[in-house]
Amino acid sequence: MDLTLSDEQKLIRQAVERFIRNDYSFDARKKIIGAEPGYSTAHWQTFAELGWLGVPLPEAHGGFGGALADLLQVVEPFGAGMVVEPYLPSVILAGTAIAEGGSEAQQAELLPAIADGTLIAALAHGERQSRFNPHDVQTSARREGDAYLLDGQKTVVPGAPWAQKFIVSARTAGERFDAEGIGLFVVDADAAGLQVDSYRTADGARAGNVTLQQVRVPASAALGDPAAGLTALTAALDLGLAAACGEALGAMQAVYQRTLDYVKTRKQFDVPIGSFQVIQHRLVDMFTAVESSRSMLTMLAVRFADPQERARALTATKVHLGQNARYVAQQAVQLHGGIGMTEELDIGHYFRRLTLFCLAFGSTDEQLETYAAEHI
Amino acid sequence: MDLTLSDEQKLIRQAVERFIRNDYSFDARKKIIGAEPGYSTAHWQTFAELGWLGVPLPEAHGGFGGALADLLQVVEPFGAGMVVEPYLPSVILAGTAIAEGGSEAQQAELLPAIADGTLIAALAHGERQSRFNPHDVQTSARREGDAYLLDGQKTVVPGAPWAQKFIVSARTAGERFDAEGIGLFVVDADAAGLQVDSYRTADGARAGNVTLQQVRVPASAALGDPAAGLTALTAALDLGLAAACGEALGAMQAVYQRTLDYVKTRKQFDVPIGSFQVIQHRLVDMFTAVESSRSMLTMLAVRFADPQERARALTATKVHLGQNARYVAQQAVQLHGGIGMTEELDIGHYFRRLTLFCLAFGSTDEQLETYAAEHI
Amino acid sequence: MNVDFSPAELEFQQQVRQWFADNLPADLKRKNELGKMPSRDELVAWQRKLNEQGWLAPGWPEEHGGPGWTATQRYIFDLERARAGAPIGLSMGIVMLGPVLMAFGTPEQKQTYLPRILSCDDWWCQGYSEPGSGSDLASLKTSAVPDGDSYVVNGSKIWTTYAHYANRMFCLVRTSNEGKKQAGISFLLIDMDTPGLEVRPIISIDGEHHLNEVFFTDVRVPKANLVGQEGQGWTIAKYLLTHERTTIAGVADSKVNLGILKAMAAENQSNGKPMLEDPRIRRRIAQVEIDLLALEWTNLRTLAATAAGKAPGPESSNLKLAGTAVQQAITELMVEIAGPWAWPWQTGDYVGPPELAHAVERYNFARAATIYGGSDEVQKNVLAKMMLGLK
Amino acid sequence: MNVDFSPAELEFQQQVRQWFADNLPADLKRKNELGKMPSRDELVAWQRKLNEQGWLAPGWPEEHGGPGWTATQRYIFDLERARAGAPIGLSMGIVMLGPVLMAFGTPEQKQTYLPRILSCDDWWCQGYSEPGSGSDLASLKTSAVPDGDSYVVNGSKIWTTYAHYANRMFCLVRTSNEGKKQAGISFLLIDMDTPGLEVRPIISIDGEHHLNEVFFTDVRVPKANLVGQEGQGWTIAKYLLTHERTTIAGVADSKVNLGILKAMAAENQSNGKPMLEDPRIRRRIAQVEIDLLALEWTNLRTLAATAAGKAPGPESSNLKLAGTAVQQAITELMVEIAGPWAWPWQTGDYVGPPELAHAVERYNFARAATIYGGSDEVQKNVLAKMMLGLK
Repeated sequence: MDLTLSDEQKLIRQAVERFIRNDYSFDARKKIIGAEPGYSTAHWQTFAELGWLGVPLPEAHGGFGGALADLLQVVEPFGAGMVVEPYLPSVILAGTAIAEGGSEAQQAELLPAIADGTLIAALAHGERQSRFNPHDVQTSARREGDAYLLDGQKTVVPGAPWAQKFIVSARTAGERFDAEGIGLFVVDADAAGLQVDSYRTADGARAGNVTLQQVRVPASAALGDPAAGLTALTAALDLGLAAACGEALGAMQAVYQRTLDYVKTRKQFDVPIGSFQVIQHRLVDMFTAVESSRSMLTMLAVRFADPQERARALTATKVHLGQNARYVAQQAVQLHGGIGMTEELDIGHYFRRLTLFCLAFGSTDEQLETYAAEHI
Repeated sequence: MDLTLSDEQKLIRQAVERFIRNDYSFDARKKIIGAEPGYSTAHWQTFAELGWLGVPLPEAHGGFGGALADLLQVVEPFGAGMVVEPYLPSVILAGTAIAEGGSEAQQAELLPAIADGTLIAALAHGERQSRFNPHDVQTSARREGDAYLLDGQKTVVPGAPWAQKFIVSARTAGERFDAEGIGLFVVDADAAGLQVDSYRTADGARAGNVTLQQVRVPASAALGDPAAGLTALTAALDLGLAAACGEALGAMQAVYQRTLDYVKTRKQFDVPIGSFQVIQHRLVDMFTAVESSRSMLTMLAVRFADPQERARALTATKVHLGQNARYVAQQAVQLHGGIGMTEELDIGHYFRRLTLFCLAFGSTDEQLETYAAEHI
Repeated sequence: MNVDFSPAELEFQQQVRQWFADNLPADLKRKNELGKMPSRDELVAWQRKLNEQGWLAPGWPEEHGGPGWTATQRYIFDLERARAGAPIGLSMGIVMLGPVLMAFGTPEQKQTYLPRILSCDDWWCQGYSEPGSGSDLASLKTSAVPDGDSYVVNGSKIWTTYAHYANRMFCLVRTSNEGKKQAGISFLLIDMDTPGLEVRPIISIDGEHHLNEVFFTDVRVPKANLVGQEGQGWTIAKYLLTHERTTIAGVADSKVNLGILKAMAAENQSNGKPMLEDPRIRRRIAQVEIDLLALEWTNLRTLAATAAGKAPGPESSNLKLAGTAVQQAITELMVEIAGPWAWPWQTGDYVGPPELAHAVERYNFARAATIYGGSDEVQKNVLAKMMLGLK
Repeated sequence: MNVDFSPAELEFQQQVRQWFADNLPADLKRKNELGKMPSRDELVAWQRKLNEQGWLAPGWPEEHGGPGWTATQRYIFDLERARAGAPIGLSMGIVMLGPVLMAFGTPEQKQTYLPRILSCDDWWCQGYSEPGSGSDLASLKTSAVPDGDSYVVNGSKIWTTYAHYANRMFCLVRTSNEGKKQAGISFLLIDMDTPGLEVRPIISIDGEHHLNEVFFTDVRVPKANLVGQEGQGWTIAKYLLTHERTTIAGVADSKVNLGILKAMAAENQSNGKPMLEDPRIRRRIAQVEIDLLALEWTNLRTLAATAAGKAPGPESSNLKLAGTAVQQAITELMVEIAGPWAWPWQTGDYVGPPELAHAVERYNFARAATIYGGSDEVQKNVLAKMMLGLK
């Protein structure tokens, strides 16, 4: 039994951690998100040069072919730094959808560009009514000769303002909730009839609603079978959730550590508040929450590749990290007191990011329900 | 707005409290439950003489005609004393079933005897498979001429070993879960074909399983309509639950107070453990749990008589008291440490009694589910 | 036992309900539903309307322009205010300073300031907390040094709610470093436009500007602005803390917000069905509703004790603890309902369903409830000491 | 990363599994399923069988008659032991005294006692706690005064598990009142049949006799029974506390008990359906199962660190905290499933479904898990100090 990192994993982790430490301080990040376009193209270029954008992508197409355990070495420090660059939207979500659903030609065209940072793509699958259910697709793709006409609205698409291409889920057949009949289509951001309404998101990044009105794409824009896109979509969402858990662990560790440091120095009634027993026990509970989350993610990294185990392991991980992230984030604010409630300090930003994590890909509580229904 | 007790309520409460203080110490109780028959016939006589056995029963039949607010003045101190005498089984459950379901003649025959303590009755409605659902009746009552033949088994009947008469729910028509077709029958404990298997219960009292094999009762043994007994049964269970909540509040208050006293005197590391902040906050949470439960019971006392409000108010009360009773009982044991784990001290007995309360008439969690389904 | 309101109280309730129905502006109501703060002008206009009716300061006696209501009437008024969808309003002058001046102020101070609170000509903010003082309020350092007819104030205050709207501040300052730290504190009234006083905004994690830092550099304050005696500041502050507050639990507003939560769940779908039909959501709403019901009756019990003449004690700590827990639980459920619509940040009403778009802001802001006004931890310390006798 | 067991380990696992299948008596298995303690004779017979196989003391090195297993093998063994339905057994001699004697005992002490532990000719109990000492172990008062070749012991011990089964006790006694209270403590071996020693039963709230008080009145103990030096008792006790324990989290048994819980839910109905089909029950089981999965992997991480040569630290506090929480949650759910069948008390198997009839006993007994062996509160104090550096 060996749960230590490989040398390769250690190297990449150290590199990402070094980047966060040196180039992605809270103040540096604040400048990035306060200006346009809302992420750093320079950093993105760095990520590409250091090979990080290729970690989960296939070796045949410019990637590293990494397993989840490799990917976690990138996303955990990213979570600790609250990185806003579109790693999850472009590399993980769109990248996986293409790698899992696309033909060799499509992969060869798109993946190297994602890996070298020249292409930012985004996965547009959510809709006004769908919440986190990828089956609930009302956007339609109607075949017309050699083309498809796409109609509908995709909502809350992370990275949308920056995307040059969207991977859009749309129904080619069947009824609203059917698993069959969903296709994934590669659509240029500047396609006629496509409009992006962009906004900031609570975690400091950006997203948008993508409206498609009679958007015409060639039939070749379908990633694989235009009626069987759900497999690739699910694979993308699975890896997306796993990576989000990794980011959350990084953020939890960071916010726990800051809280621990704070209670050691912050004085009230002439003593550090860390000398109060209720504060001490609270910190112990936070520590336990972080370490237990790390254990669960270790489990996930081991089991993720096993198709028999993946869904169960992933659901359990989301439940556990969601519950612990909520606790750690809330207590971090509580123990920081007033200063934890301000925009000025990083604590509140971790809080917002972890709040969204608790919802991402299905809320903690929804995932618990899923586990109860399907996995006990 | 006036939430204070009436003079009459104060008098009865003081009398019950005085009885518990003077005659129902933990040691005195231990003697009672350790010997046969497992309750004190002398105390039972006292209860009768002081009028307590008549509190919830109709004035026309030897009772006091009291409202829930009156009954609470009896059962709260009873809960604090962990009284094992069959007040709930005989007076509240069987008494209410008779008062709500019986004819004038049946009431006139049975209720004065319950009120003066000469008759102990027990409500036998649960079955092996029914849990707390009074609709789930498999015991049958088959009409044969002027009689009914009862067959089936009634399980976990509180007070069964002491009962001279049972009020038995049995199906005269319909299928297992039907609300219609359930009758209530008055059956003598010494009826041929009736067997009681008695046992002690975790809360120090006694109960039994009642097996009925071809037990013949006259048709006049049916309380009211033999196909519509559920109304009276429900009324009995409603008042039973309300009274159980009152007992639980009394027990919670007592166990909280003992824990508070204990942490002030028990020393560890040369100081009273009540000087540790985590212990202090735990006591505050226990205090809040008790006071909040008292508030809920105040609400119930006000709303119980309103048929539109009763079910909702009762369910909410059970949920709230159940959640708080669990917390208070667990923490009382935890804060007492080893000594709280022993038979010798009263703490563990309160713990067991409150554990059963959490289950009584449908568990806390089941009641929350009911509230969610029917009352929001 | 009797919790029914008397016929006179019921009539009063009807009167209040009708007045709100007739007078509350629709846009103010809408902002309140979304958990958004009205603008200064909106609030002043609304509070002046309340004052015309004589209802702006429910807790004030008639001699000072209040309605002279009983505790029960104040409870009813707050119930109806919330039910109507009206904001609580900014209450520093009304709830905090008013009672202080009535108890400790000179005749001149009362005459000058009380009417201006009611007319909304003065907007008061509270200068208690300082950087570093937190829950240990008595450790405050802002100094007021006598110099002729004035005090010269130096130091800074923090977490000053709506200081950027206020023209006056009442604050605690240190006039002596001798003896116990509580003994050297005085209660001072300061004009916000005094030279040397500077207000800097603090943005909260809901993205809004509620709070400020206030800096004093040689700010000269007339000695006539001292309330009570020099060194009496701590006594005055404590007087306010134990001052009866029938509405600290926030029951009325939580009931309204629970209704909003249910509406959100009814109007939004999951898997093609209204979320309010989902047993999972119903169970969580049920839990909050039951907790709120218990809280309501704890509040009623306290009110009944007050009505029966019992002096209010540390029960307000208990009510605040339970009340804020319910408030936070409601906002947390709003975020759960929002789901993907929790992402858009401060997009106002133009992206997604507006209630959902504001859910995260409300959840974030509600975190303050267990920090300000004495954190949960401090409240429990108080209860352990005062009610349980644990030292 | 690799959590697979090696081929040799997998073969070991198979061997252990097969041995348990061949050797575990059915009635012992059944008692264990019901959470009941076997009798002394049953346990001795079973432990002797294990010892014949060389597996009674998994943590002992080969030179003292142990199997000399790695931490991973011990983990696997415990996994299979639990899966087979075998009880943990009484481990005071094996887990506690054995390692102490190996580290601190004289050659004579090792030679005398270690073989008798393995042969089950000696049954040891532990005399640490005293009335009043609780979690503040160092405050113990039982005195051992030198007198010729003996110590004369006076005082009493409490919470002595299975003292009524034991023929020997290792205990902490006070040999000096000088200096720090920890410094005057010594580690002494006492025969239970020594004159002046009396054992009185304590009945626990599960209705069973697990615990005892032990009274010493002028009990003469040969000085040869001192382990280590006079005054070294505290060091020895602490050595045991930080002694690596791969199984303190109780993962293996909790997995088995979770399986029993599911079977209980599958076999019992509510509203005519197996309770295991009720989403409410499923959700609660899911919560425990997920918590247990996380615990299992925390345990594996600790094990991997041990295997990689890292000295075990205060992680055992963490594992105990989380492990006992899961144990209590499982028994609490058993009570929920039991419903009305929670009422019958100690009726054995003759009333109602036996698993359900024992549910309350198990729940009651499980409360001890967060009290004994360092309460939750003490564990958190330890973690705050040792891991987080909070003082």
